[in-house]
Amino acid sequence: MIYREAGDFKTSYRDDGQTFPIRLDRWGYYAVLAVAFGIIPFLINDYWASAVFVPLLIYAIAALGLNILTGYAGQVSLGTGGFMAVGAYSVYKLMTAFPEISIVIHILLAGGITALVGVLFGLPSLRIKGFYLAVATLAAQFFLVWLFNKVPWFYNYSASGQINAPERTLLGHAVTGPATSAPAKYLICLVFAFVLAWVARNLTRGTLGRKWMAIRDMDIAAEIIGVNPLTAKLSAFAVSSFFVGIAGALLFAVYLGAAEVGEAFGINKSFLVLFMIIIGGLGSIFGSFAGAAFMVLLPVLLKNVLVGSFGWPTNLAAHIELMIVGALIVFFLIVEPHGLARLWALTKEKLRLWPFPH
Amino acid sequence: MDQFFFAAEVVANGLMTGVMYSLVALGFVLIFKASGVFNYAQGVLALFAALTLVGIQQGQIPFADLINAAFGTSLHQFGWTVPAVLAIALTAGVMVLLAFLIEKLVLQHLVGQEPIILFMATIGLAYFLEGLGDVMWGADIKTLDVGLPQGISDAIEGATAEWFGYGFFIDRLDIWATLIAAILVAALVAFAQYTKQGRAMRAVADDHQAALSVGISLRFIWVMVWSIAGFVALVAGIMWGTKSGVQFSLSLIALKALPVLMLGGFTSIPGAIVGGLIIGVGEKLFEFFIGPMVGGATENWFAYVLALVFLVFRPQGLFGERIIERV
Amino acid sequence: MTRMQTQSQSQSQAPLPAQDGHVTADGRQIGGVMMEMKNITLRFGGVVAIKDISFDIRQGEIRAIIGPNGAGKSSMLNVISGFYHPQEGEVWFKGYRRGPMKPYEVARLGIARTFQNIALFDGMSVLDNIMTGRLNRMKSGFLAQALWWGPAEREENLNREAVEKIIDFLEIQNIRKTPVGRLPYGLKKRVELARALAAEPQLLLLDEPMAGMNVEEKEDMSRFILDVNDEFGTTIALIEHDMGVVMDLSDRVVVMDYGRKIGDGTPDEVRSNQDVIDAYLGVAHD
Amino acid sequence: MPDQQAPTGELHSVPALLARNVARYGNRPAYREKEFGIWQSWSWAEAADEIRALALGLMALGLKPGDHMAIIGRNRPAHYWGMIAAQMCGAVPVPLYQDAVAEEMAYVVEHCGARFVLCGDQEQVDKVLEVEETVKGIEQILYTDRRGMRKYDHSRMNALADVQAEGRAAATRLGPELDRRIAALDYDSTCVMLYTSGTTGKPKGVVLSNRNIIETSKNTAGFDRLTQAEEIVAYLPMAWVGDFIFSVGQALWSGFTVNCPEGAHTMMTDMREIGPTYFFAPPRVFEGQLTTVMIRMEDAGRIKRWLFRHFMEVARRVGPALLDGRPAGLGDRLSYALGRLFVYGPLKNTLGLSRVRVGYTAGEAIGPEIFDFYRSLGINLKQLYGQTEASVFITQQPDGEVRSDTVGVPSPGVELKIAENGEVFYRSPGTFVAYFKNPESTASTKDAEGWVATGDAGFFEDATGHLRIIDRAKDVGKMADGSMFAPKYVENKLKFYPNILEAVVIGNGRDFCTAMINIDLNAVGNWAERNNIAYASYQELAGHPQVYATIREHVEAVNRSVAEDPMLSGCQVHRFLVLHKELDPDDGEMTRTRKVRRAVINEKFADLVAALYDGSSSVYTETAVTYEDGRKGRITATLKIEDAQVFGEAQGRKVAAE
Repeated sequence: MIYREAGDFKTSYRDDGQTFPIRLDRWGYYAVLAVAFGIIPFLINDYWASAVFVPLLIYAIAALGLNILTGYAGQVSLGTGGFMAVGAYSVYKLMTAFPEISIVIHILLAGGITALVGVLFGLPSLRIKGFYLAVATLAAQFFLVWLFNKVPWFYNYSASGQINAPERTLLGHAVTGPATSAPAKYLICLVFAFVLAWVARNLTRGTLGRKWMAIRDMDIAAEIIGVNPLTAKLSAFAVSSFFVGIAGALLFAVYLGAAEVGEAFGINKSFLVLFMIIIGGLGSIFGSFAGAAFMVLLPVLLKNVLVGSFGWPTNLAAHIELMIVGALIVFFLIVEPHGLARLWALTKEKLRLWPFPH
Repeated sequence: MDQFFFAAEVVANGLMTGVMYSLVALGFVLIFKASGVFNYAQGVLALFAALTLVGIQQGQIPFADLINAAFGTSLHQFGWTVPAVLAIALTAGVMVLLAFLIEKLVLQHLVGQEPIILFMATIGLAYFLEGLGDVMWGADIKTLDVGLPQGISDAIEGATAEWFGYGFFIDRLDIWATLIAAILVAALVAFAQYTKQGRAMRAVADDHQAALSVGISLRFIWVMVWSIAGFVALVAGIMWGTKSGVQFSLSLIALKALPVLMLGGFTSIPGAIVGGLIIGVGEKLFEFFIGPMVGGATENWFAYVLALVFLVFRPQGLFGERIIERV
Repeated sequence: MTRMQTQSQSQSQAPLPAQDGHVTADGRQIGGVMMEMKNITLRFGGVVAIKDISFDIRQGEIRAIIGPNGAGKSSMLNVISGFYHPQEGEVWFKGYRRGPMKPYEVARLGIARTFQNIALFDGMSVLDNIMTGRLNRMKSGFLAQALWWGPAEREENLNREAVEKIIDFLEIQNIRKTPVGRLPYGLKKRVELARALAAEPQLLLLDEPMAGMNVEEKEDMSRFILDVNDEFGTTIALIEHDMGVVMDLSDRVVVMDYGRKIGDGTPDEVRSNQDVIDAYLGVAHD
Repeated sequence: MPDQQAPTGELHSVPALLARNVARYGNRPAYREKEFGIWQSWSWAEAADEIRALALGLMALGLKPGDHMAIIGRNRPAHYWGMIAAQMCGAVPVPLYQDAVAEEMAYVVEHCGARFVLCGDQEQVDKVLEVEETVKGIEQILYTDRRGMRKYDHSRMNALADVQAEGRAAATRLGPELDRRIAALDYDSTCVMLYTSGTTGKPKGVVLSNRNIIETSKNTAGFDRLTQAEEIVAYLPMAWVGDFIFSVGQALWSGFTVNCPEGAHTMMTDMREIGPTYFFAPPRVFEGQLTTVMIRMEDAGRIKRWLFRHFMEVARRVGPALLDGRPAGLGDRLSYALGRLFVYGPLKNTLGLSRVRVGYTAGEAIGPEIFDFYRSLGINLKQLYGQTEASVFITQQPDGEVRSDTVGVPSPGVELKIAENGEVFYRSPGTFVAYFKNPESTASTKDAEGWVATGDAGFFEDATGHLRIIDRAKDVGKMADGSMFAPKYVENKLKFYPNILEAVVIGNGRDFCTAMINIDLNAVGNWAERNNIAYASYQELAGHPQVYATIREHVEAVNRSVAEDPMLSGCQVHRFLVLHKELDPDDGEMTRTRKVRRAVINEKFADLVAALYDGSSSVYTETAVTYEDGRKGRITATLKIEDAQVFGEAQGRKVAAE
């Protein structure tokens, strides 16, 4: 309906291969960026930052990571929480060990370290497939959590066993620690999310992405046309973990500020992120964001309705939320197993064909 | 010498825990064989069963909190208590009903989806049931007592002390649990092997189409296996519940069934049993020997790592069929 | 297209033996031996799938392996493609003995194949599927890809160009961006062929390319196979149980039955071979 | 570009225009072609370079001034270049219909004595080789698409690319000679020769000079203010004069871009991608599009269908007024704006017509409903009237004076006069030089003062000064009772119904009119599907009682409207039948431009005609057909004949007739 594509033709493969080949989509994309970078930072307050935007962006990064592994490379992982913990503790150790070095470097390094750990736990994927692998990744989840719990070195022998993010500044603004302003939190997460999403898009559109998808869709055929499963799978684990690690680092350093591995990075985190990509849509960058948004906004909404409007006790609300989330996931899987991304795509198709049905 | 007896005692305890694992794992296997669904919710089923049991037994009013919140009432108890046996029977009924609902509302609509989707669905289901259980019966930790004997068995301690000069500490509950579990396992195996429904179930497991063509009703089979799984969950719930109180962690313990399955293979009943025992003994021994050196609590992960390492060398599990790759 | 040819030539590690090269009736150059199977025997546990078979494939020819169902054709193809490793016998490719290799290593030698029951990547578009055929020609580094820098993008577009030529060649322009999942059987087969061609293979293996096709589709496919061999000079080895089609297509035919080789030669020679006739009683018409 | 001749002041030849465009629009796109998934583009400079290389190559192969070069293939830049290159060498390009069967091709090639033939692909080459068995004199065969050509004997056969390479190599050697030949071209040298698929007899070669083409292009480009910014899609047969004027004449004069689709099967998508600003199509294309629109809307949901119907109603009311800049109420403007958002905009977009600034239809009368449909969408669709002998343009409609029943005012530079028998005569700078090797028909068509008979009957409306065409002059006959018989007029009315593809009305010198009807398989088939009516073949569907019923309704509706015009009310259709096969150029029943050949049909279907008048209710018939692959065959059928209700005083006469 809103699409006017006549006269929007491509004279080079470059134009044809771009991320948003349709003019209107391109404009929409730029508009969103403009709002995200140009407007929100000036309006945002602490509530919106901590309730919606910051977690949304951070989880979007994690979802991107898991989506690369599960959605694109077809390797199911239930260890996301554990890997986020790796990111968090790496960044903590780095921050405290080298206070003078820029936090950004630390966060990136944390991602790198997580990538290594990811590869390590990814090795079995060469032999194990499907559920077996999914369950195997639980080993990562439980082992890592246990590890950070049991080895005091990781939390610098603090009595509480917690880790606390010291204040670090970027361009003169505090981005970690209690003194951090809402816009600062938002912007640093936004920048990371934006850049990483862009990288994810680039990787998935090109050679590596095709290798991953080939492995996902039919590993034997992939191998026979010349894809080396070892490098393909491990690279997926590495990249995925890098993203997840950064998400973990940001979650701890920027969002939570203080964390106890058990409850911050428990198995539930793994499932949370998994749900994000299921509901958002496997194998879709947009889906990662949509899913994150959904899973972040839903509780906020329910809380506002149940507690805010009805004034029910929070714990009851929490349980009902649990039910609703569960039900919604089942519902989604039944009506659209391919998630919001697919719904979006279908709507777009309809709009492009309007007024014709097909 | 004592060291040896310690070890022996640990093994004994491990075996008993193992039987419990097997019990939960059986639930998985049944459902997986019959409907190809990898039922993550099995653990939560156990939790739910236990909660329901306690609730009925203590005459709680279901959804009390919700009702109170909604209408400002303050209901809590019916003011009666239900005898254990009846309560168990009722709970079993509830589980069957649940099985029916699950088939009707979820599985039916997911026929033909990829396994991974079904798996996800059961995770969603798990969330739902957990929430439901809490909303129905309240989230506080409950003590479950259906009259199973508890505490260290003096008889065994005495006897062993007499024979080896070393008294084995073994909880009566564990013994009972082991016995009941063993019986249940035996019963299930017998059921699967010798009854009409059992054979139908295995037929479905082997080949859906074929089973359908010989006039077996898939839906019936599914409801049945889920009911059985529910019942198994109930028993497991009773055991764990009695042992360590009814609380969320219960569903996590049930997660242990996963590595058990990986060892045993998703489709093998004996696999589930043996796997359970191996894990049970393995983690206890590991905790006993290695635990102290690394700060303990290794049960949290040992099972998974063991399974993982094991799988790397034998991807199809202990009893799983060999996977031949074809093109 | 010529460009593609020269490329694939330049890859060949060993100069081909020039001897006993000849020219076919329709003017195609048949060169020396490209691949040679020496006394191949393949077992699965106790079952003997292939028993002591030897034959060769010449540069530029269309070589068919035929036989009734269960004759061991597929196993043979899997041996050639390196997916199975024979317990006995030697596989020689372009003057080198080929030891046990990983399938993807074989692919990098310039051997591509299609599958009897289509093995496309259903989650990807036709274009992407065909692009996967060129993965081994993509050399740009990780960072370049991550940032979609010059090299990565240039490479992408160059390969796209090559792929588009194949799309044009196989006349599948109008389904370029369709997800393969939605395509009818016949087109899927064609896309699979395209994917194999995209690798610019020196040896192309076709596993029952006509299986499950109607007459028109078979005609199309035959035309394409001939064109491929003709335009790119690709050496083709195909297995097929539909004798009729094969005879029109191939330069030389190996006939298998119960894992044994019961005939080898030009279509006419094979046709007149008594064992073959016996083996084919009843199946000749399918 | 090395060695490029300077633009000459006098724009008296196509090559001169090309040179001018290089100088003026050097880097603007001149040609685009959808190939390998994207639109390959050539700027004027690049195109000129290619063309020159080709010309040099042709010279190297021995193309001499005065030679004829036949060109057979789909619309591709290379083929347009071929035509221009041929002119540069002083030769005459002769584009042929690519779907012509070998015999037709043989006649033309022999008649013009082509030494060179440029073929699109293997298929065309094979035809030419077949032709060569009978026709001598073809010396060089060139082909554009290499596919499958490797095995052919190349002793006198070359790929276009190779010819160009050779030309580039020979640039220094042959360059000067080429420039001499280009310089030698003037306003009177032949620009192109086009064969008219005359409605009767063998095709005639119409010789058009540079003056014809360039003057016409200049005038008409001015008429519609065409600029270098226009985009056109070249998809109509290259052998048709219209395509030559639009894609060569006007394109080079105005310097706009010619876009060639990937192939027939991707036409619609390619059209949509390009979104032409200047668009020409014969009525049947618009009919076809409208039909598909309607069919696709049938499957739409209730809301969409309602929106569509509602806003199309609004459009019919308001659209034309807005388009012609006439005043319209605020409410109307508002709902029209809404309509543009919900229906017209998207619709034009999916049809690829969003950007059309000037659109033309011609060749036959277009149905008012169809015409108004497009107009009401806000597409500036206009009618023109013309023919090959006039380099297309005789009359055309100025913006704002557009009506479906007229063909507009004389194009700039065209004089018109109407003979007493109503036949239209014209004289213009576009008037053709002569019929090739055919002085007598030249004389019979074009008199000493240069007046040319159009063969169509028509008259000027006093009010508007617009020309109205009734029918082919020779087809306008008299019925037994002396009243006027204008079959085309009725046929067009019939064809305006989507279900009816073709109609042939008979009745000259008879008591009453009858009709043979071709159903539109597309529309009727879809209708059958939706009402799940099973049918095995075209023939079966055509004979289906419900189909007959529908067609009868259409016929009677037409009768009602014909009855309104006292002059023509005699032409109402009393009896009709639905033909068992589609009228087909391959069977000679129509021209390549899909004009009905009455003589052929009357003779071929004599038995049917007889049955139509002897009152019988069904007739058994046997017909020769040619299949796509050229094989001949016979089909047999028993056709029902039905009566249709007639109106006005015709009713009485009908009774009398029976």
